[in-house]
Formats: sequence, structure tokens, C-alpha cells
Amino acid sequence: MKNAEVVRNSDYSLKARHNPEYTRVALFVKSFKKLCRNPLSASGVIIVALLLICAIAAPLIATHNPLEQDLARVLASPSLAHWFGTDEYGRDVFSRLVYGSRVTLYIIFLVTIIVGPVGLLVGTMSGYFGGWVDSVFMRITDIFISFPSLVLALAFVAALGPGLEHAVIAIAITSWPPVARLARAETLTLRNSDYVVAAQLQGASACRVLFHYISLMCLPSLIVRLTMNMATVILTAAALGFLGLGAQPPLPEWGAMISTGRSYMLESWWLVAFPGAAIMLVSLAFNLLGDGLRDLLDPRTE
Amino acid sequence: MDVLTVEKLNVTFRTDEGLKHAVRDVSFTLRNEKLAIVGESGSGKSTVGKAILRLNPPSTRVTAEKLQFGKTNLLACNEKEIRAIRGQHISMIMQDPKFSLNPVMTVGEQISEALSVHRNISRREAKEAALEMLKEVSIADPEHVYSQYPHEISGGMGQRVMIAMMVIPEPDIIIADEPTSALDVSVQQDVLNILTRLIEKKNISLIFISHDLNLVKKFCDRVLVMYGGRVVESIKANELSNASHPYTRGLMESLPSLKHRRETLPVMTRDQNWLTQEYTT
Amino acid sequence: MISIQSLSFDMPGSTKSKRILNDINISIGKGECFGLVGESGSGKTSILKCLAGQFQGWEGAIAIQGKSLAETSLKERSNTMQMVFQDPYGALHPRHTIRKILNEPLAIKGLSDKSERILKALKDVGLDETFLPRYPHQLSGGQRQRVAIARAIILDPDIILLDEPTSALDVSVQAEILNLLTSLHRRHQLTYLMVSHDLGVIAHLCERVAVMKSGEIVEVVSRDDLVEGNVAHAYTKVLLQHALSRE
Amino acid sequence: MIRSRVSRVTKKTGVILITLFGLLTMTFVIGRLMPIDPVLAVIGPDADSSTYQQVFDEMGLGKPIWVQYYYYLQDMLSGDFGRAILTGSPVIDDILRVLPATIELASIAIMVGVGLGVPLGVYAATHRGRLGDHLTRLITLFGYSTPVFWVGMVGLIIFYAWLNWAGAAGRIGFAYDGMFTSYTGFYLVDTLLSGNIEAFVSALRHIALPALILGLNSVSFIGRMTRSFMLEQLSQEYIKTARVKGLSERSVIWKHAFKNIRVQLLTIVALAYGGLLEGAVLIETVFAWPGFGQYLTDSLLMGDMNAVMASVLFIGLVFVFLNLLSDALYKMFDPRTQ
Amino acid sequence: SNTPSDQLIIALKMNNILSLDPAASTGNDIAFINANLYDTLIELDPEDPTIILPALARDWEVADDNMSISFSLREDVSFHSGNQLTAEDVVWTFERVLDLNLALATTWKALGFTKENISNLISETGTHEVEIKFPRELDPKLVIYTLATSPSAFIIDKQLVLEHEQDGDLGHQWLTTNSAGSGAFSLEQWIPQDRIIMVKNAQYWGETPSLERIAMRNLKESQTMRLMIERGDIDVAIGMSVPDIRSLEGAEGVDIQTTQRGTLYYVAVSMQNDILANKDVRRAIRGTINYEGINDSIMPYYGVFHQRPVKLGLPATLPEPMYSLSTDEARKLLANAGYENGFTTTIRALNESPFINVAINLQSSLERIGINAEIISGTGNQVYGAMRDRRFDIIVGRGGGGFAPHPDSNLTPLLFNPDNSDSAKLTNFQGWRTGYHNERINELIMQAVSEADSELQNSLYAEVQSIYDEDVGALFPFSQMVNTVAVRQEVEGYLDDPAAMTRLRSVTKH
Ligand SMILES: Nc1ncnc2c1ncn2[C@@H]1O[C@H](COP(=O)(O)OP(=O)(O)OP(=O)(O)O)[C@@H](O)[C@H]1O
Ligand SMILES: Nc1ncnc2c1ncn2[C@@H]1O[C@H](COP(=O)(O)OP(=O)(O)OP(=O)(O)O)[C@@H](O)[C@H]1O
Ligand SMILES: [Mg+2]
Ligand SMILES: [Mg+2]
Repeated sequence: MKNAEVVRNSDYSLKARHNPEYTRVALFVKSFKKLCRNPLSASGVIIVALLLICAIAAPLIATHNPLEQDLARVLASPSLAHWFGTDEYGRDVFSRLVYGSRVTLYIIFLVTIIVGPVGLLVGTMSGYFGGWVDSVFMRITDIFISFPSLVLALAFVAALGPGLEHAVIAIAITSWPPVARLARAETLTLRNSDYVVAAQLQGASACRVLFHYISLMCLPSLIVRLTMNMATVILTAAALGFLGLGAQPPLPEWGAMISTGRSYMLESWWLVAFPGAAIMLVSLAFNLLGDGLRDLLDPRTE
Repeated sequence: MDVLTVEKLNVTFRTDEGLKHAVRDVSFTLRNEKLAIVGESGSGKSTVGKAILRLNPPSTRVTAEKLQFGKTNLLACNEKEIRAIRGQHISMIMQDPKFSLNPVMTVGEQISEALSVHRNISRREAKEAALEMLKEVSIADPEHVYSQYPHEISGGMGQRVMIAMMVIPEPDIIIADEPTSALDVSVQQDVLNILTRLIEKKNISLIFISHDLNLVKKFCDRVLVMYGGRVVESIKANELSNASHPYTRGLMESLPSLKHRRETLPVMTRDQNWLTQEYTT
Repeated sequence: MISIQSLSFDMPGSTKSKRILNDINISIGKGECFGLVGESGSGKTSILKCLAGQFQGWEGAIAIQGKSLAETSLKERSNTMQMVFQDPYGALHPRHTIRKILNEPLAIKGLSDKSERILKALKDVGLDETFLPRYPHQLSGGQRQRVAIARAIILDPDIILLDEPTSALDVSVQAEILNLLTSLHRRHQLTYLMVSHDLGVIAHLCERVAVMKSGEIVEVVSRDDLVEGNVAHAYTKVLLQHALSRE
Repeated sequence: MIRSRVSRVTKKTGVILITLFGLLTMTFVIGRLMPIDPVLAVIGPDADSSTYQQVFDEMGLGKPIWVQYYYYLQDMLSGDFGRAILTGSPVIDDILRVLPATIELASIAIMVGVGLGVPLGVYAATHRGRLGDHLTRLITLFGYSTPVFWVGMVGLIIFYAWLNWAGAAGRIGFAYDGMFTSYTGFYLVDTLLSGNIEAFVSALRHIALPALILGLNSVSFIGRMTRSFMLEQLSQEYIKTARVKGLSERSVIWKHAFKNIRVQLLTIVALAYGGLLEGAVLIETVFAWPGFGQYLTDSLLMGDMNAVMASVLFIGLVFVFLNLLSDALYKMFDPRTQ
Repeated sequence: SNTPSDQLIIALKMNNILSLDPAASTGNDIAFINANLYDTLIELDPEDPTIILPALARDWEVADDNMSISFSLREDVSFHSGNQLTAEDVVWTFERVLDLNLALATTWKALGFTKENISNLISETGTHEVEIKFPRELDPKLVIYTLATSPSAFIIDKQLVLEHEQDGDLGHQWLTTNSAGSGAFSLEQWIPQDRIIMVKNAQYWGETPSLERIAMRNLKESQTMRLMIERGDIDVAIGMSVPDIRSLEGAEGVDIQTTQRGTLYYVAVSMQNDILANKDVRRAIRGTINYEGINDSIMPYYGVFHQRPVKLGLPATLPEPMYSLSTDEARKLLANAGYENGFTTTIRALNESPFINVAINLQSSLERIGINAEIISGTGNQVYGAMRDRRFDIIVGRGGGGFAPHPDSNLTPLLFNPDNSDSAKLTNFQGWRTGYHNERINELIMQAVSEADSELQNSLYAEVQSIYDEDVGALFPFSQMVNTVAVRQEVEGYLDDPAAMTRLRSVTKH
């Protein structure tokens, strides 16, 4: 006999049998509310929202031109005129931070739109077709996973030459394999699920099954993974910037700001403290958000 | 003699959708007998069982006017006291042996552990008692099974191990939560027989949770029928066929019958009132 | 309609392959309800999976409507044969609305008058159009199983494979589904091949039953024989005894 | 049975070989893609073109790429990784020389990681949803989210410059360089074996801060994984069984639930250990730790292809090895896989 | 100080220390190290580089025809190995440099020495007598300065090295990681990219050093250096960044030594680029460099204000032309050239101070006259590699030798360009790299090199400089390099050498 625990009429009463219809929007709002109920996740949401606002409205928020040098006012400590002080060229650190959010978002965005689809495609195909497709794809991911991502990114940036785009490519190259693995694992559990079998029985092509059935189900966990990945991306980008291989001057990338500010760190703590805090905060926010999303999607295991 | 008295037991879960009142005003007394709790899935049977042992998750609110085991008020017990009761006085057999045994401990360890928690005995003694117990639940080669891991034994055997584990401290009450529903029909009967033999031998009272009305009709003395968290009927097992509550009757009738085949099966219409009406015995 | 001759199947394992079906012979006539009972793991589902094309590499001969199964593509097969699964919770895609679920087979086949067909199928299983925009999680188990059945019949198949369609449901809901299956059978002249572990359920619906034990069919009995206790094999007797004891 | 095991082993070996081959190819691609001119690295910017040509030919860079690839594979397979420009010595010697520094650092770090991470994770899991859990979550997330180089810099200022608790850069005070015999390459061990207590203290002071900072990163990882494994186990039925038996909460957690996650934890620790190599790249830069991470960054920046390829390959091997190891541990410790 | 009083502990970046072989080792750091492991024939006085001091060579004499020099060597010198130092070693050393044809052969080739003619030109005239003939008419000072300042001029222990020869490499492989010198210290341990430990050479021919041991440690982080020297955990810090040096300026217990080096910081443009080949455009760019701002805020401790292609302090050096930032004029010049709307271009610069800082500053200045420049930063290899391939637009760089106190040591590397065709591949000349070709300048340089008369020579050099100014050459010096070292006050006698050959033999600690 079957395990009766599996089958639990969650909504038992008669009333619940005709429960009100949730529209997608309502469901979304509800989930969002639930997400925000946890103070940690909520703060993640707020910080990410702030980041977005900063990036979109950078010219309105920034008090100075982030690139304008003023060699007469170098390394000024935080004051009313320069909230977060100025750097070694007399540029306003606050404004650079604000504009830096654009760089950060740009990196995150690019990496994510590369990594998500690639990982999803490779993973689902690998899991669904199995056999040699799986072997080939998984060997390739194995190879990529065999390197610590920072090392691989370093190697690629060194190979391609420093620069923001190259950093993005390098980070993307290093971060798709875990996504693919996740998608594959999900696909493996879905591949034999009854609804996929049903679709096959109805004559659905592999393509249709992959795109209409499997991808859809992989998405939530993929989104969680990608959100958490964003935190890693920020850190890796910052690390590349720190090692001088990321964004190139005068672009106000946070990691690069730390890297250059480091020389002045002992006297001008603000050069390192603020970008460092920004990286930490944003990365933390994405982690919190990802955590919250995961809680939302899979309340049992975190 | 009343072994366990439950009066107006209420269990509420805190969930994302708000409070969920899973068990409402359940009252019964358990004597030295085999008491069945039946009802469809989600009606709150397991929750009642767990509430007695205070096994519900921490976010659960359990209230009752009375939850008396012998001289102990179970509601007033602290962690330590309830631990002393668990296993030693009241124990519970879980549904699926595949999930209910620790996969990385040998079967024997788990059985002897059940004993050694409560008794101050040596490992050897515990092991011997466990072997003895394995023999009692009709396991042919206790020595061998003792050192096996749960995944190495069959479901029926696993359920016997579960029984051995729960009976070994010689409790006063055993709560069996669908102990056979994961087993094949041919094995089911065996396991039930063993259970019967043991509880009679050791004079144990049994709460038997199931959704199979026909099974409990044969096996138990008395039946509580639950619906929507509420006891809708309490009845002697052998009188089930003439149950008064429409829900109980509906359940009895909607089963397809071999002997009296009907073209269409009677379909029960659920009545909103069952959820609120006080049941009368 | 369906004829299975000396079907054997080895499950290829990582270390060694395991024989899970051994020399199965069944023949089912048009419009017949044929049952399969047996203990868990005896290979009931496996037979259905062989028929449905989920398992490949079996030996023996299977013919459907006289055509060898090995030569029909999955697509062709889907026109004559559909399946209803045991678990109504897993059989429907959780992120598809009922409309989409029922629309998919029609879209794959490229059929027209989709909405009419959908409505008709829904009506057949006793649901109405208000269910269309819902997601599976907004339905009860019985309702889900109805949708699954609707999906199976929407392409007008001749054969429906039923893998324990009610074992996940409460007895009261089980009765509803069984009634539904009976009436569909009558109206559409469907051929059923139904798997269950519950002799009572099988006997209610099917005229003939094959009893399975560890990969083999131990005997095939008719309903009448079953009711009269006219069974030969010891295992069938155990099953029968259990079923009777439940009444 | 034996045959099946043999075939399984062959299959596994095949997989590893293919992975290795892929690693080799990828390192080659990385090495050759570099726009850095390795000749210039050798001769400096001011040499004239005849010198350039001479070195260029010596390095075999004039040959077609597939010939270079062929030679490269040949060299690699025969264990010849070439000489590093950076140091002038065989790369393999270099790697063996810098490795102990990194291993010493990573080992201490992993001890910190396991020692703090596991109890923290278990605590959080058993106090799920309560304040302690939230706090742990916040702490571990902070560990995840802080750029390790930044923490390193701040740590150096606080603990070296202000408090003078920690040593500054390097593995040991400069004055002790070469003042004790190297038996193992691990300074903590070597100084003790040499009986040079002063040097030992100096080594300890130097390793403490980088190891701690590196360790904190893995505390986060290990802690979070422990928590989620633990939660998964705690929701299992057998935990309820254990409670029904009347076991104390401590036995339930440590004897039953924890026992079940040991194997998974081992895998995670192996993984975290590999990840430490990554953190080492940054931490070693900040703390001037003469280890593998620095060697790799230096050779990358230098365009030292031999060194880069060999180091990258080496890291790949370490990861493959760690994977194999955790696989084997899984097989060894989990009765279900036996 | 926390360091032992008989040890000198030095922190520096060892990135560029790749090989200890004197024939191959470019870079100031190695010159510094080898200067303590090896000896040269003659030395320049670090306090006044125009004074030539005897070293291995007791005495030397320039022939009357100015076509050769003969050296008589000290007879009491033995190598660390115990082998006697003889004329044979000296001859072999120089032959080896040209035979190997590695980086440092370039200096000699520029003077006309080649692989083929070297054995005829250099000869032992006695066990302790060496004669060097000139391949062409040369100012003898040039040869003498090269012998004193080139890192290839360290005398090597022939016998020892040949014992370690592999495949006819003249011991190159072995010398990469070992030393075979006669210097005041001998190499005890070199762990590449980690540390170099030297110990006192008790048999040193000169005054025995007072230090027992010198430990050099690789330290890349300037901050850490600063913290450590402040605390006294190191004695000497080399290569600190400016903010850190500045903060040490007033610090207790630490002295800052700043020494001029002959190398120049410049902004160079490529004449291969059609736009930049336009003289007005070049003039505009020359007038867009913020000389004052850069020298005031970026260059302190890296360099001092200087705009001529010949280093400061030589009699030949003309007064500064005083170019300055004048945006308006630059804009006008651009408009003249037909680029009133500006153009886009690239600036290459090393990814380290001060190069990148200057590049960023230049970028923002250029933007003001409508030139949109993208910065491509990278390692030395990437930046100078592109320059060697003549693949660049604008570069912020440093170069032009300048070790010897002679105008030629700047002018030949910076301006000389005898053949401007791509195929000539005169990659060692920055003149060729920028594609700047001026016949007259070539002539003048050649003429001056063979001119032994200082007066005359100086006037030739003066003409080069004014033509260059007039012609708006492709390379705009803005600063002359200074080397800044932080030294603990306990250390006495540490004297940074203008040619980077800082010798530690007379350093003491108390
Ligand atoms: N931990 C919990 N949190 C929230 N709701 C719960 C929890 N446990 C049980 N419930 C709900 O309480 C109700 C009763 O559950 P219970 O497990 O007692 O049912 P049951 O009668 O044992 O059903 P089954 O026959 O399926 O075992 C159900 O509606 C269930 O969804
Ligand atoms: N995908 C599979 N991989 C390996 N073994 C399988 C697989 N599917 C089925 N089996 C094995 O084949 C045998 C028959 O399985 P099958 O699912 O047909 O049994 P069943 O009679 O349907 O059982 P149940 O009543 O539990 O559904 C079982 O022993 C099972 O372990
Ligand atoms: Mg239950
Ligand atoms: Mg089945």
C-alpha cells in the first residue's frame, strides 16, 4: 500500500475545497509579503531596492561628477561637501560609490543573463537526454568545476586582458557549471515524473518537454541559485578589481576603488571603508534575498 | 481502569496561512483495550497521537482540559519528565519502517538503545534483551538481523523491528500510527498478529490509528471516528456496521465489495454541519 | 486489442541487470476492462511502462490493435493509448493551469476546436469550466484525478492504462472516481488495463484479473471466479482472503 | 561481483582520465590565449630584436599551435612541466616548495572552519526560527558576503598595527628566515622540531590572523551546510522515533541526527578545503604569504605560461582528488552505499 | 629596532627578480642584489657619480688615441668559491654577455661590440691585465661608465660556472639561481619570489663588512612595509608607495632617502598613428599635460619635475623649456590641425602608481580639449610589449636608461632611430618604437658619442635638445625618476646608488 502521508489533503474542510482562485499577481503579492515578513529577507529586499534606485537615479543622487578630478582637494576626509570624502584625485567618493552601483549591477546583470540560460540549457539537456549527451556535458562541467572559480576567472582575465567585459566573461565562464549541475539534478528528478511521462505519452517532442515542462520547474530553484550567485559575482568582480584585473580606471568599480584606495588606507580610511562596506552590504543583501527566496520555495530545508 | 484520559484536546498549528485548528475538542478515555482512531487523511488522527506524547513541532499549541496518564498530568510535564514517560510508559509505532529507523545505526543498536535509555544496564544485557525481543517478534535469525542496517531488511521485518523497539521497555500504552499501511497485504496480517500477541502478553493498551475502517473492525475493541479534527463518533468495533453517523456509514459503504458488487458505488455527500455538530454517543 | 506475448524485461542496473518481468502473456479484447493485481514491486507498473514506451529493450511481442508495438512510434501510440497515473498530485504539472494541461495534447496534435474539446472532456469527468484557470494545487485529490482522466480521454484514445488511479485517494473519493471510470467506459467503449493492489477495486471494475507475483503472472481469473473463491494459486488466495476480511 | 567492481573502477578511471585530459587542454588554451608575451617577461622591455628572436625560438613559440599542443601534452604526460620564468627553476619544484605554506595555512583555517562551523550549524538547526538561528544566519551570511581581502586589510591594521597581537606579513619574522631546519615545510612543525621556541611563537603569530580570516569564510560555508543538513535530518521520521524512545535532546541531535550527516559533512569539508585554496589567492596577497596562491597570481601577471599551466593543472588535480576522496569517504562511512 | 643588530633586513617587491645571471638580469632590483654578490672593475661614487673609483681594477689607462683602455686588476681577490680572480675571468665575463645575447647584451651592442668582434676587442694582457679595444671611435667615458653601471659588468667566476654548464649554455641555467661572484656578501639562500639571504664574505678584498647577514624578503604590500618599518620589524623598505612614504616622512626612527635616477617618466605618442603624427596635435598634447599638477601631487617620491630628454644635473642638459598646461592653446592647435571636435584614442599605462595615476590625469585633461581617450592598463609586459610592436597610441611610461652620468645614456635609448622601417625592429630604441625619426638628431648623437672632447660634445647635445623641442618629438618627458627608500635610523651607511648598485658592505647598525 502506498504511504498515506504523502497524500495529505492540505485543505480539508468543505469550504476549502472551493478555495478562492489565486491569480498570478495575487500569488506574487502574497509571496512577496511572506518574503518581507522575515526581517532579514526584508532588509535584503530593501538594500537591493536601494541599489537599483542608486543605479537608476545616479545622476540625481550623486553630489558630484564621479570622474571629475580636483587635484587641489585630494584625500579630503568626509565632510558636508564630500560626504564620504575624496580620493587621491580629489574625486568625490560618495558619487563614485553611487555610480559604482551601475557597474555592479551591470556586471551582475550580464553575468546572470549569460549564466542562467546557459546553465539551464546545458543542465536540462544533460539531465533529460542522459547517455552520451549527459556524459559530454558533465565532463565539461566537471572540468570547469575542477578549478576554484576565482582562479579560473583570474586565468581567463589574464588571458583576455583586464577590463570590465572580460571580467564579466570570465566570471560567467566560471559560474555556469554549478547552475548547470543544479538544473541537471532538478531535471533528473523531473524526468520521470508522471506529468513529463504524460506529456511524452501525448507525443510531445523533446524540445517541448524541455521548454514547456522541465525548464519551468527548474526556474524557482535556479532563481534562488542565481540570486545567491549574484553575491558571489559581486565578490569575484571585486576580487578581480582588487587584483587589478577587473574594471579599469577611471570606472568607479567598488573593488577597484578598494584596490587603489588601499595605498592610502592608513590615513584615508574612507577610501577603503565605504566601498568595502558597499560590497559587503550588497553581497549580503543578495544572500539574504536568496535565502529568503529559498525559504519561500522550500520551507523545509534551507 | 482508565489508563489515559483525554478531555477536550485541542491542537493548533501556526502556519503561513494563519492558525490551523487541526484537532478540536477530542475527548476519550483509554482503558486496557485496543482503541482505534479512524478517519480520512488529514482528519487529525496522527496529530492526536503525537499530542499525547508531546511530539508536535514547537510551534504547535496543545491545550486540553485533561491529559492524564495514570497519575501524571502530561500537559504539566517538563521536558525531562516527558522523556521519562516516552518509551518507558507510552510509546509509538510509526507508519513506515523505511523512514522511521535511523539508516546509519544497526537495527540492534536502535533496539537496545530504547531499553538502555530508561534502564541502567550494561551493553551486554541490553543486547541480550534486544535479541530476545527480536525472537519474540518472530524474526528467524536474531543474531544476524541485530547487526544489519535498516536498508538491508525488508519492510515487514522493519515493522517488526519497530514493534520490538517500542515494546522492549514494556510500556503501558502503545500508539500505533498506521503501522501496516506501508506493507503488503500478505505481510500486514503477520505484523498485526505479532502486535496482538505481544500486547496481550505484556498487558499493554493500544491506540491504533488507521484509515481503514474494515481493518479496525476486525482488530480493535473500540473505534473513534474522526472527521475534520473532531471525533464524530465513538463506537464499539463490532457495532461499526450499524454506525449512526452518516460519515461513518458513508465510509463503510463506499468501499467496493467483492461479494456484493454494485454497478455504482454510493458517494458520500459531506455535510458542513459535521464540522460543528457535537457528536452524541 | 492488446496482446502481449512472452514479454520479459530486464532492468539494466549499474552493476547487473535485474529481471523484473518474466514471460508475461495477456490478451485483452476491445472494450474489455482488464485488471492487474499483485504485491508491491511485482511488476505491475512495469507492464504499463513497457506498453507506454517508457521502458525499452523488452523481449517478446506486444501488439496493439494488431500492430506491433515495436514498430509504432510514440506519437502514433499516443493516438490510441493514454495513461492515468497513481498519484494525482504528481501527474499534473504544478505550474500549468488546467486549461494549459488540457490544451497541451491538442496543441501537440495540432487539433482545431480546442476549447470545445476541452469543455467536453471536462464535462465528461464531471467538472465545469470554472476550473480552467486554476492550478493543480487549487484542486482536491479527486478533482486532480478527474483532470488527469480528462487529459487522457481528450484525444479520444481507444485504450487507457490506469496505474492505481485511486490508491492515493480516500475511500470516499475512490468511489467517485471508480463511478466515473465505469461511466466513461460505458459511454466511450474504452479498453482499460488497470493496475491495483486492491482486489476489491479491481473486481469492481474489471471482468478479468491477472494476479502477479515477483515479475510473473501466476494466474488470470474472471470476476465470477474471484467472487466464488474459485482461485488456484496460493497467493491469490491470500489476496482474496484479505479482501474478503475487509468487508 | 568482482567483475562488476572492476568494470566500475575502469569506468571511474576513464572518467577521471577524460577530466584530466580536459584540464590539460583547458590549461593549454588559457596559457596560449594570454596576450602577455612570455619572451618579454624573460628579456625585459629594452632588449633588442635579435635577443627577442633568440628567446622566442628557444621557447618554441614559432611552431604551429597544434605542434605546440602536441609537445605540451608529451611534456605533461612525461611529468615535465618545464621551467618557470618567474623563478628559473622547474615548475614542479616551485609548486612543491610553495605548497607547504598554503597547506599549513589552509589546514589551520579548515580547523577553524570545522571547529566553529559545525557547532554553529547544529545550534542554528536545533534552534530554528529563534533568535539564535537568526543571529547565526546573519553571522554566517556576513562571512559569505565580506570580501576576504578587505577583511584581511582591516585585520592587519587592527591586529598588527594597533594591537600588535599578530605578526605582519609572511610566515615568520624576517629575522628567523632560514634560522631553523626545514623538515616538513610547515613552519609550526619545523620550528618545534628545531627546538626554536622563539621562532615557533613568531610563526604562530604570523599564521593566526590569515588563518582565522580564511577560516571564517569556511565557517560560513560549513555552518550553513551543517544547518541545512541538520534540518533535513531533524525533519526525518526516525528522529521522531528516537524521541519516542525517550532519548534526551542531546542524544537525538548528536547520536542520531549528526551521525547521519557526518558523511555529507566530510564531503563539504573536502569541498571547503578546496575552496580555501581560492581564498588563499587573495589572503596570500594581503599577507605576503609565500604560498601557492601568490605563486599563481604572480605567474599569471607575469605571463609565465609554464608556471600558470602547471599550477592550474595542479589545482584541478587537487579538486579531482578531493572529489574522489569524498566519494571514497562516502562509500566508507555510509552503510547504505556498501 | 626589533631586528638583530648584525642583520640587515630589507623588504622589497621581488616580482622582477627573475634571474640572478648578470648577463640576463634586467631591472634595478637585481643590480642591487648582484652589486653585493659580485664586483665590478670600477665603481662610481654614489655621492657624486662623476667620480670614478677603483674596484677590482686597481688602475686603468685610456690609450692616447682614445681607442682602448687597459686595466690592471688587484691580485688579492678570490671568488666565494676560493678561486683566484684573474684577467681570464674578466675577459670571459664580457665575452659571455655577448655570446649569450640576452637582455643585457643590448647595452654593449649599442656601443658597437658584437658577438663576433668581442673576442678580438677584449683580451688579457697578463694574468691581471686586461685590455678593451673600442669597436669604433667612442667617448672612452661611455665605456668606463658602462663598466661601472651596467648590471652585466659583474665579474663572474669562470671556473665555477663552467663546472655547471649544461648544453653549452655557459652556465646560464645554473647562474639563474646561483651566484659566482667575489662580492662582500655571498648568497646563502634564494627562494624565488620569497627571500634572499646573503652572508658576509669574510675573505672580502676590501674592508670586511660589519653585517653578518642580509635578509631580503618579498613584500608587495606597501602598507605592510610601512607598518613593519614603523615598528622596526624591517630595516630598509624599498618600493613603498607615495602615501606611505609621505606618512613616514615625519615618523620617528625612520629616514627617507631620495636619490635621483637617470630614468625619465614620459608621455609618448605613436608617429605611426596618422593623427598623432601631426605636429600640431602633438604640440596640443604636449600642452595638455598637467606638468605642475602631476609633479606636485602624483610624482613626489617617484620623480622630480623635468622636461628634457637628457637627465638633470649634466653639463649638457639645457634649462627646462617650461611647457605647461594650457587648454585653450591646445584646443586652438587641435582646431588648426583639423580636429576641432577632437578624436578618440587610447592611453596605455602600467597598472601601478604613478603610471596609472598620470594616465588618469592625462585622460581627464585630454577630455577637456575634446580628445576622448580610453585607458588600457596592464602589466609591464602588456604595456611595453604593445609599444615594442608599435601598437599603441599614447603611452605613459618610463625609460631611457640613464644609469651612466652621460647624456648618451638617455638620448640613444630615447631618441636615436637609425632605421624607422617596421622591418628594422629596433625594439630596444624608444625612438623606433614611437616611430620618431629625425636624421639630424641621429647624426648628432652618433657624432657626440665618438667625440671625446667634452666641450664640443656638450654643444652637440644641446643642439639635439633644441631640435627635439622645436620638432615636438614623440616623447614628452615630464619627470625624472627618483628612488625613495625608507631606512631605519639604526642603520648607518646605507647609501642608495644612482645606478641602483647600492652596496651594503659599509652599512652598520647600532
Ligand atoms: N506540523 C504541522 N504544521 C501545520 N499543519 C499540520 C502539521 N501537522 C499536521 N498538520 C495538519 O493537521 C491536520 C491533521 O493532520 P494529521 O497528520 O493528524 O492527519 P492524519 O489524520 O494523520 O492524516 P493521514 O491519514 O494522512 O496520516 C492536517 O490538515 C495537516 O495538514
Ligand atoms: N526505474 C527503475 N529502476 C530500477 N528498478 C526498477 C525501476 N522501476 C521498477 N523497478 C523494479 O522493478 C520491479 C517492479 O516494479 P513495478 O514498479 O513494476 O512494481 P509494481 O508492481 O508497480 O509495484 P507498486 O505496487 O509498488 O507500484 C520492482 O522490483 C522495482 O524495484
Ligand atoms: Mg497520519
Ligand atoms: Mg506501481
